[in-house]
Amino acid sequence: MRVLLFAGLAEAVGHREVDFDFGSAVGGDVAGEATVDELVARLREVFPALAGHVFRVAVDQRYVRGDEPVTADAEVALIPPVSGGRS
Amino acid sequence: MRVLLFAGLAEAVGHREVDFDFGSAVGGDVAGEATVDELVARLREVFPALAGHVFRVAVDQRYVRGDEPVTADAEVALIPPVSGGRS
Amino acid sequence: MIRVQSDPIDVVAVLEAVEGPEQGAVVSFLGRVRDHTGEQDVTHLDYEAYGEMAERELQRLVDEAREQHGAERVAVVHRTGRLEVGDIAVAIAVASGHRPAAFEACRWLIDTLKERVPIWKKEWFADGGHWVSDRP
Amino acid sequence: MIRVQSDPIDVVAVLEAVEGPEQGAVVSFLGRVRDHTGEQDVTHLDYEAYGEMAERELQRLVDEAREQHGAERVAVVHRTGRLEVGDIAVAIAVASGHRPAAFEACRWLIDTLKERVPIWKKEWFADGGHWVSDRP
Repeated sequence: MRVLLFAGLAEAVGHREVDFDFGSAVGGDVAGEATVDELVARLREVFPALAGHVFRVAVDQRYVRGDEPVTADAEVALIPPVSGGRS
Repeated sequence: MRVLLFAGLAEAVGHREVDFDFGSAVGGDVAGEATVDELVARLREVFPALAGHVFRVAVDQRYVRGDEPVTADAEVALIPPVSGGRS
Repeated sequence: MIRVQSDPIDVVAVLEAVEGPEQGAVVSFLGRVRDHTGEQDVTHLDYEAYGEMAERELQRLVDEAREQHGAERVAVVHRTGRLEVGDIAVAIAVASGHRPAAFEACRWLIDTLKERVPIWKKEWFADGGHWVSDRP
Repeated sequence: MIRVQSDPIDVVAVLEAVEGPEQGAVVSFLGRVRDHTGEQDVTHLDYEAYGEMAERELQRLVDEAREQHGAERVAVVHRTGRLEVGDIAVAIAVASGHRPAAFEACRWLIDTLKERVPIWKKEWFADGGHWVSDRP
């Protein structure tokens, strides 16, 4: 699974993209089984630098909720708050 | 006194500008005495084609109220409703 | 930049007139000649202005936009004479530090311009023209 | 026209992209790089985008602006990479038949773009940079 990181998150973790073996991380075939929340929990274990950062998750370039499923072949992106509303 | 007319008002009256002898019309020296309302009443007598038309009055290129004074050397303009708010 | 003119409006010049290093937000309004009004096809428009007063009134509007509506830099140009479908009749640009003020001042300017600035529009259809202010 | 690009934004092309004979009102927003944020002098900015998703998300916004906010023609271009003071970071143009819809849709688009489209801004001061989203 490709996991993309951006902006402050990429700097915190030290990677802009990681190839994350989510299937073996949750112990087997995750197709249709794992949720976005489960993936995020696992990513926070593997990358402690995510602690304290808030982000939304996009799967295949669309924002998803935490209870939606995510499959091993997805492109996952962690989306920190975007550029803000001040200008 | 120069009285300027525009758009539909100019077409109704048949003049874009009239030299109006307001001083003699009200019977003598009007400086500081006549009001805009008095001038408008007199203009409506002299130009019956103004009947049914609404307009604001500008004196020396500024909108004025009916109770403000108007002098014989003023540039008076009759301002029909402007181009409207639809586009 | 405050102008009432018969020449075509240079939109780039209007936008450049409000550029400034402190203004992060630029909101502009362009009023173009539509090809219809209601059900009727518009062939062209004529705009007539009380030119000298129109520029003075625009200046008063711009002052008010700066003092009361958060505009920092403003440009307003209104065209007069015969305009064809697609031509720009009016262009307003407002620059402010932040976007809420720029949006609000630009909206206030075009709304108030259309109430107060002595410029009249005659719409021409295939069967004749009428002053827009003639209609209730 | 929906683009996320590193090249400078051509504002004339953005405005021309929304021209149409039925659209009498064009409202545009330009976001420029300010020379300061609060009390601090800004030297330049870096914009980073999740480019492919950003364009898709912009397309979703434009669809929503058309379906729910009265926009008829829309163009949105956001720049990425290093921008200097005065550069245009984002340009939006909305054309509608009448101005209330054009103003409302343009305002909705820039507000929502800044909440939803995955583009991040790093502000650089004399003593270093920070991602704007890092600050509460």
